[in-house]
Amino acid sequence: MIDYELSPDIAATRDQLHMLAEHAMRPIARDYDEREHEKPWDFINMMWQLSKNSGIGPGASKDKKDKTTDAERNLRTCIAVEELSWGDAGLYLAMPGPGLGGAAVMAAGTPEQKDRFMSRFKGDKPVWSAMAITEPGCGSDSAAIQTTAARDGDHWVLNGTKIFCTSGLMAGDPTKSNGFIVVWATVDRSAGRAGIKSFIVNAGTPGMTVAKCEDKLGIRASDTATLIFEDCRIPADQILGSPEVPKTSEGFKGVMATFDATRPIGAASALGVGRAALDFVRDELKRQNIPIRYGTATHKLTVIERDFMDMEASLQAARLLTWRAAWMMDRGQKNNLEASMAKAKAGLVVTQVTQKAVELLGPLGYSRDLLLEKWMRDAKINDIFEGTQQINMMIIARRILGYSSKELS
Amino acid sequence: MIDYELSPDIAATRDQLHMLAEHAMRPIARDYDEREHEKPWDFINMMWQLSKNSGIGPGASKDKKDKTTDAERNLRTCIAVEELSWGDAGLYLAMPGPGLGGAAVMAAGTPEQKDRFMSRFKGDKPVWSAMAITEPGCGSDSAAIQTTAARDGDHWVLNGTKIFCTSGLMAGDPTKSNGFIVVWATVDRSAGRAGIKSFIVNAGTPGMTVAKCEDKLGIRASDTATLIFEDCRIPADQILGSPEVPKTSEGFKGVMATFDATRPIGAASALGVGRAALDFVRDELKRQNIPIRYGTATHKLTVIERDFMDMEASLQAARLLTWRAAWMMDRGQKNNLEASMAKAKAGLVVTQVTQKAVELLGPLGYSRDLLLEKWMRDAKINDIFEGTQQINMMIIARRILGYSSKELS
Amino acid sequence: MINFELEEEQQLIRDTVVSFARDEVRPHAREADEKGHIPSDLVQKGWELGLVQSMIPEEFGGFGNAHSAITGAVVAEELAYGDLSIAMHLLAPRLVTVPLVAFGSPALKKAVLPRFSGERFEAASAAIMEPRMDFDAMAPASTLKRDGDDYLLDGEKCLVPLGNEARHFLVVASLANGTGEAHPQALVVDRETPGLTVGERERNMGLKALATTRVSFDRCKIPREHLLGDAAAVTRLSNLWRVAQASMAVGVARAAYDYAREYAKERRAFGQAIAQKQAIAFMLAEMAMEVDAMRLLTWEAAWRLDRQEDATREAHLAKRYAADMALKVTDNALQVLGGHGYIRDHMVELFLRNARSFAMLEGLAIA
Amino acid sequence: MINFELEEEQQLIRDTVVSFARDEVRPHAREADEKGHIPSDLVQKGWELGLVQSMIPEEFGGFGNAHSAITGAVVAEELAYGDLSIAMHLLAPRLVTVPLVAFGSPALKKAVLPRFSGERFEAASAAIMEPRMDFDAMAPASTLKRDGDDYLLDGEKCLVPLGNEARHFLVVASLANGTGEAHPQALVVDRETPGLTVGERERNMGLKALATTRVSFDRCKIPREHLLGDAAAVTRLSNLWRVAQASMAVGVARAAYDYAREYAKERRAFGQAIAQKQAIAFMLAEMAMEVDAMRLLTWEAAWRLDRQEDATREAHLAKRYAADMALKVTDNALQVLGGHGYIRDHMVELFLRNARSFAMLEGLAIA
Repeated sequence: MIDYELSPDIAATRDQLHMLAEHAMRPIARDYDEREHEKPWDFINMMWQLSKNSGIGPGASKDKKDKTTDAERNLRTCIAVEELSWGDAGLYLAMPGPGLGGAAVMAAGTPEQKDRFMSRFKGDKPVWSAMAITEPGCGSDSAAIQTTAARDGDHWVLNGTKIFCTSGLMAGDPTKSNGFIVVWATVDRSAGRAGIKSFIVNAGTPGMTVAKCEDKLGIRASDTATLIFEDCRIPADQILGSPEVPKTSEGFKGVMATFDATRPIGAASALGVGRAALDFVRDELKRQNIPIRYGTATHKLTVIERDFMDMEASLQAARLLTWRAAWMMDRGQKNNLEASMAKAKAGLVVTQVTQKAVELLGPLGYSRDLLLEKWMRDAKINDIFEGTQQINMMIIARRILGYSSKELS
Repeated sequence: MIDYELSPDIAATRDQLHMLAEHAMRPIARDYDEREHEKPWDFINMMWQLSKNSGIGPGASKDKKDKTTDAERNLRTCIAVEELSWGDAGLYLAMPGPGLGGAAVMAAGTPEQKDRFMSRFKGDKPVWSAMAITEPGCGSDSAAIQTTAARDGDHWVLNGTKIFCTSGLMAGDPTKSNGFIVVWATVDRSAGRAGIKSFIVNAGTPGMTVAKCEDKLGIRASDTATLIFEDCRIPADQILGSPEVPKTSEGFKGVMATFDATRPIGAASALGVGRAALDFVRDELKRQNIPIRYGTATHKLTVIERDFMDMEASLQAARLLTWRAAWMMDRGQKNNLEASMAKAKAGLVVTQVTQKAVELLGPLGYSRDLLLEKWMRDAKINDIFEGTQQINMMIIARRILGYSSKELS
Repeated sequence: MINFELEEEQQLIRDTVVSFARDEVRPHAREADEKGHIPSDLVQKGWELGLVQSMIPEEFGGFGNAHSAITGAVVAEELAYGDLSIAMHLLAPRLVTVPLVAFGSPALKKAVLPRFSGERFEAASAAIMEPRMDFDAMAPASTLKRDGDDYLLDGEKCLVPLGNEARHFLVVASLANGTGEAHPQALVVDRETPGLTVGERERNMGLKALATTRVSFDRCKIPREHLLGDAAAVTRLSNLWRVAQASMAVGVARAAYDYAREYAKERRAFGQAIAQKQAIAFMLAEMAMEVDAMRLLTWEAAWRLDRQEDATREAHLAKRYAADMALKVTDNALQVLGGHGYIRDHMVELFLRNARSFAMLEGLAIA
Repeated sequence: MINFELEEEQQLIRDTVVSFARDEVRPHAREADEKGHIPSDLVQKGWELGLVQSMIPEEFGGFGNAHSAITGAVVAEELAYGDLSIAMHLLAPRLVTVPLVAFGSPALKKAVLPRFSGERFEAASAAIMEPRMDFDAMAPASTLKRDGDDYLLDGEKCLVPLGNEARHFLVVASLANGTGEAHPQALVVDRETPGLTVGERERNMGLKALATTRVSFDRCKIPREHLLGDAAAVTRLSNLWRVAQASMAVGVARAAYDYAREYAKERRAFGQAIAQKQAIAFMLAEMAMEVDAMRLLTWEAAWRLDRQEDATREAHLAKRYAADMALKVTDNALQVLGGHGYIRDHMVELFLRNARSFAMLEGLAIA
């Protein structure tokens, strides 16, 4: 039966996290935007304690065993992530926890691997994990990965360079955390996609170095690292899934399936940033007694009213696409199409909504005295990372047309 | 020196044609939209006389020898076509004259051919010519043309089917006029583009039949014909350009070059329709004392004001791109890039402007009691014919990137 | 708890309407548009789906099902997927029955509702729109004035569906209260009312198969029991219109998207299906995405209405969004077909003409 | 007679500015943005181009060239192509000199203009914008009141370029006339005027290299000869701003387009240059088309101004169009670069931040 109301349990999580976002994130958001590359350790440690004790936070829900929660785990995560990103997207991304790396382990790891690598997220000190896919020579084209993994006795030997690795510093530098990086590498370049496997590399593994953290337009509280692998040796059992190279690229599809779970989360993060801007504009209009007259004929509206309504409607459209994708995942349905729709729409909408919000506020919107301009900078990443706008449209197109990546590229 | 003012000579033509458009075209525009497939003979005959006597009309300027006029022939044609299309795009397209077929002869014909085929446009009875390119199996992909031209002694023998031939009925049916059709056909299918030649087929040539006239969304006063060629024999000297099949597809490029001259004209026709809608909305707003406050801060504008300003600005942008493309042609500069920009922008803009105009007028805009809804239907063809939006973007992209049709398709 | 799945009964209704739209409605769509006429046997078949009778109380001969805006949205989308004009024709009776069941006086219900419980299609209509650029459904130029125990109705309406057949019209007019302020008031008007004149059949760009007329009211005497609730009733009714029209926008957009997608997979150019070109493929992807987005927004408004909550914001935003996107999607669909899209041999130009109506429509269907 | 070609002298000026923008400005753009500082020797080099001195009458030590909005538009576009902040810094003196030459009293010209005819860069500024959401340059909240033979200026301004260096400010305030109505009045204010306070350096999303401040006026006594013409003067000045800012929008958009195009030809994915993908290629095609469209609209307004005609409509539309398109083009350029576009190693994120300013800017440059 159609129902647009969040379950009380999720609504409670949302409200808790909203408090947290408002009181623990907003006050330091500007600081860690200006002081790029500095880490908000107090916030990090607080979040770590919180998620361990109260089960708050996106990482937490995964561990909770409580049935009712698990039945809506993905949706719950989306709601949580929207709130945290409403607080600050950069700080949200900087939060410790399994993140994309953990997601990959959960999706493709053996029970033993899950146990071995996920357990550290229950420790006392904050831990990060990250996923390293992009390379200087390959952006959206994951199949072109150059990083190699060669079998040598009981080890895999990794060589190559990874860039744009979110939280790569925190997950890969042992002085930061006892984390790990899930690295995509090819065991057989001639096999193309089929040859691509993912490997778990622990922080501090000799041969892996964090070479650089990027200076970015936004989400500056979160590090975006370059990782270099030089004869980096890891135990043979740190490959995710089978080492066999299948004839088809099914294996690769498996790896890609991770994104069906993470794209709605990425979309939810985008929504948080967009809603932050929308809420700000709404409050400002209220302060100036400028009404938004819903139900009034369009030709009677002011430019501000229509812009606001358009922002509101498109943001809600993106939110509902996101909730649907998460809801399907929770029901165990394939959501590859819907997840890409959510990500594509949310990325585009929040880019437009935040850009428009800055315009509506005029000089105030453009000033770094307010957070609006920051949200515009933070928002744009959602059009790009975890699958660009174009990549998501490509996935949607392939699915609705029933085309392979050969038939439509 | 930068100058945005039309020369007095062209301005005079524009004003004459505006009178004509307002008093001879507007009154019958609705009629020939409703009575699809009927021909406005009175209008046609009047236009024919006019263009012969006073040199008014797009066909006319081509014949005028007066230097000052010739120096701006393409621009003058664009201005003329915008006014006539402001009157009615369907009636404009239905006007007798050289049209696309004549343009091809002028562009690629020998002096003898020009003399032989263009002279008939100086006669007493209205004459049409048309260009037949599209086939059931090929739309934008001209290189895939299936219609064949086989040499047989002193003749070419044409076989194939052409569709979407504008004025194909008037130019191809001898009971309508002593016209001709310029037919694209391949003399060597294996040669691809290089094998494509254009041939002049006189109205009534045995083996050519006008099989059908399409029922369309708009521009209904103009016929869009299907032509069938069955062993249609034409004299060997009715090929345009050389019969040789070059190694490269230079020859084809030559044929395509015709469009550098015709695309700005197509764009100008689009502008006329868009301006008709814009003028109508402007007058209606004036009638209701709704001001358009230029120079006022955006946030103080009403939705109607901003919509109107956006329509006005984008239409003018398209007009200036069109004028520039024509102006370059008049100066003998290559304008392949600029002509495609003009056509792409104008086609898109007038589609949007007319659709928005219908919305702004509400129930009145949607009613067939007014012409707005017709202009919206007429406008859409400009996104499609003589190179769709996509084809023009493709041409622009190839030119700015320096790509061949192989490198970017 | 979030759930985007229709309940079983709603799915059954949808399945019925889906096949009716596919097998009966769509095959007639083109001819109905060209001729400006919908075959009466098709209308009768539609009637027999029970979409009108279902939520008329049993005491008045109906099935007595509870009214559901979501169910109404589903039905509206699927019928409009078949054809917008035919959908509006078939659902026109609801323009009177739904408001009556919700806000009608016992006497009026008793007098009117039984007419809609019969075997044969019974036309009804709504006279909401007005022939003016500055029309605002919530502040109509038509007026209702107190006249003793009765009221006097004056004004001119347009885009009145089935104006020639309908016995009863739902009307919204501005009712001046004591203080000189006016609020929109809904009422039911009998066509026999002296002063009511039904005009000529209208001619519009789209909705050509739907027989709409102008209707003018000249000092029409309206008994007080013909009034439906107060201003709040109009608010709820207008939100029900918006939901129905937004749903129809989804249906038309989806029809265009499906048509363009199948065409693009068949049609070949440059040695491959045109759908294999990014420019086309991404257009189709956007259409698919927006069709889903439109529906999700619309159902949210419907869901609120079914909870008897105020849904003005949601319904307004959903209707605006759906109207804009329906235009964009149908226009892009035509673009995908290129020259063939401009020809009336294909359906997309019809979808575009119909889609252009949504931005201005008020009260031509009710969920 | 229609002509889109610059005259020879304008081409020469453009060529000079083009190479200066390429060789001197662009290489400093990133560092200037990061440090929020423009090297003074670069400013001095820019000064030596004579862009300010050129149209100062010879009697005041200038070259005495006639003012041309088209030439101003060309210069503004090309400098902004190099970098927007640096362009605004170099052209800031014109904010006072151009209005002064056009509308200044002889005394004021004599007192002020010679300062701008020297060897060294002389800063000047305009205090037009106000720190409010509902700012309207034509109806500023700042007020000018008659006070005996003088006037009193009150108000707060923001985004005042070179506020800390400038000796003179062009200001627009609302002047109340007898009838209680107000019209915008332009005036020149000396920084030494009692009551004038220059605030802190501002911090904005873009324009980071441009040193802007707030400036507040508290009962500043303004001699009558410091007023520049009447309301018509403000209209012409505002149209000159719009042309300059529209031209700068063209410059920034073109910079982003060129950057993205070259990147897309280099960058390979899926076995070919990403520019060979329709999705990217068509984005670039649209950028190229819009850059030309923006410029053509802007030059039309400039051409009208050079004919001393009212160009309010053309300048307003050109500025709006250019501002919208500059945002779209720079945003798409970033999209073409994908992740690399989000990194400050590349220029496009800077172009985007700067482009976002155009929609709200008034009076930060003058053609």
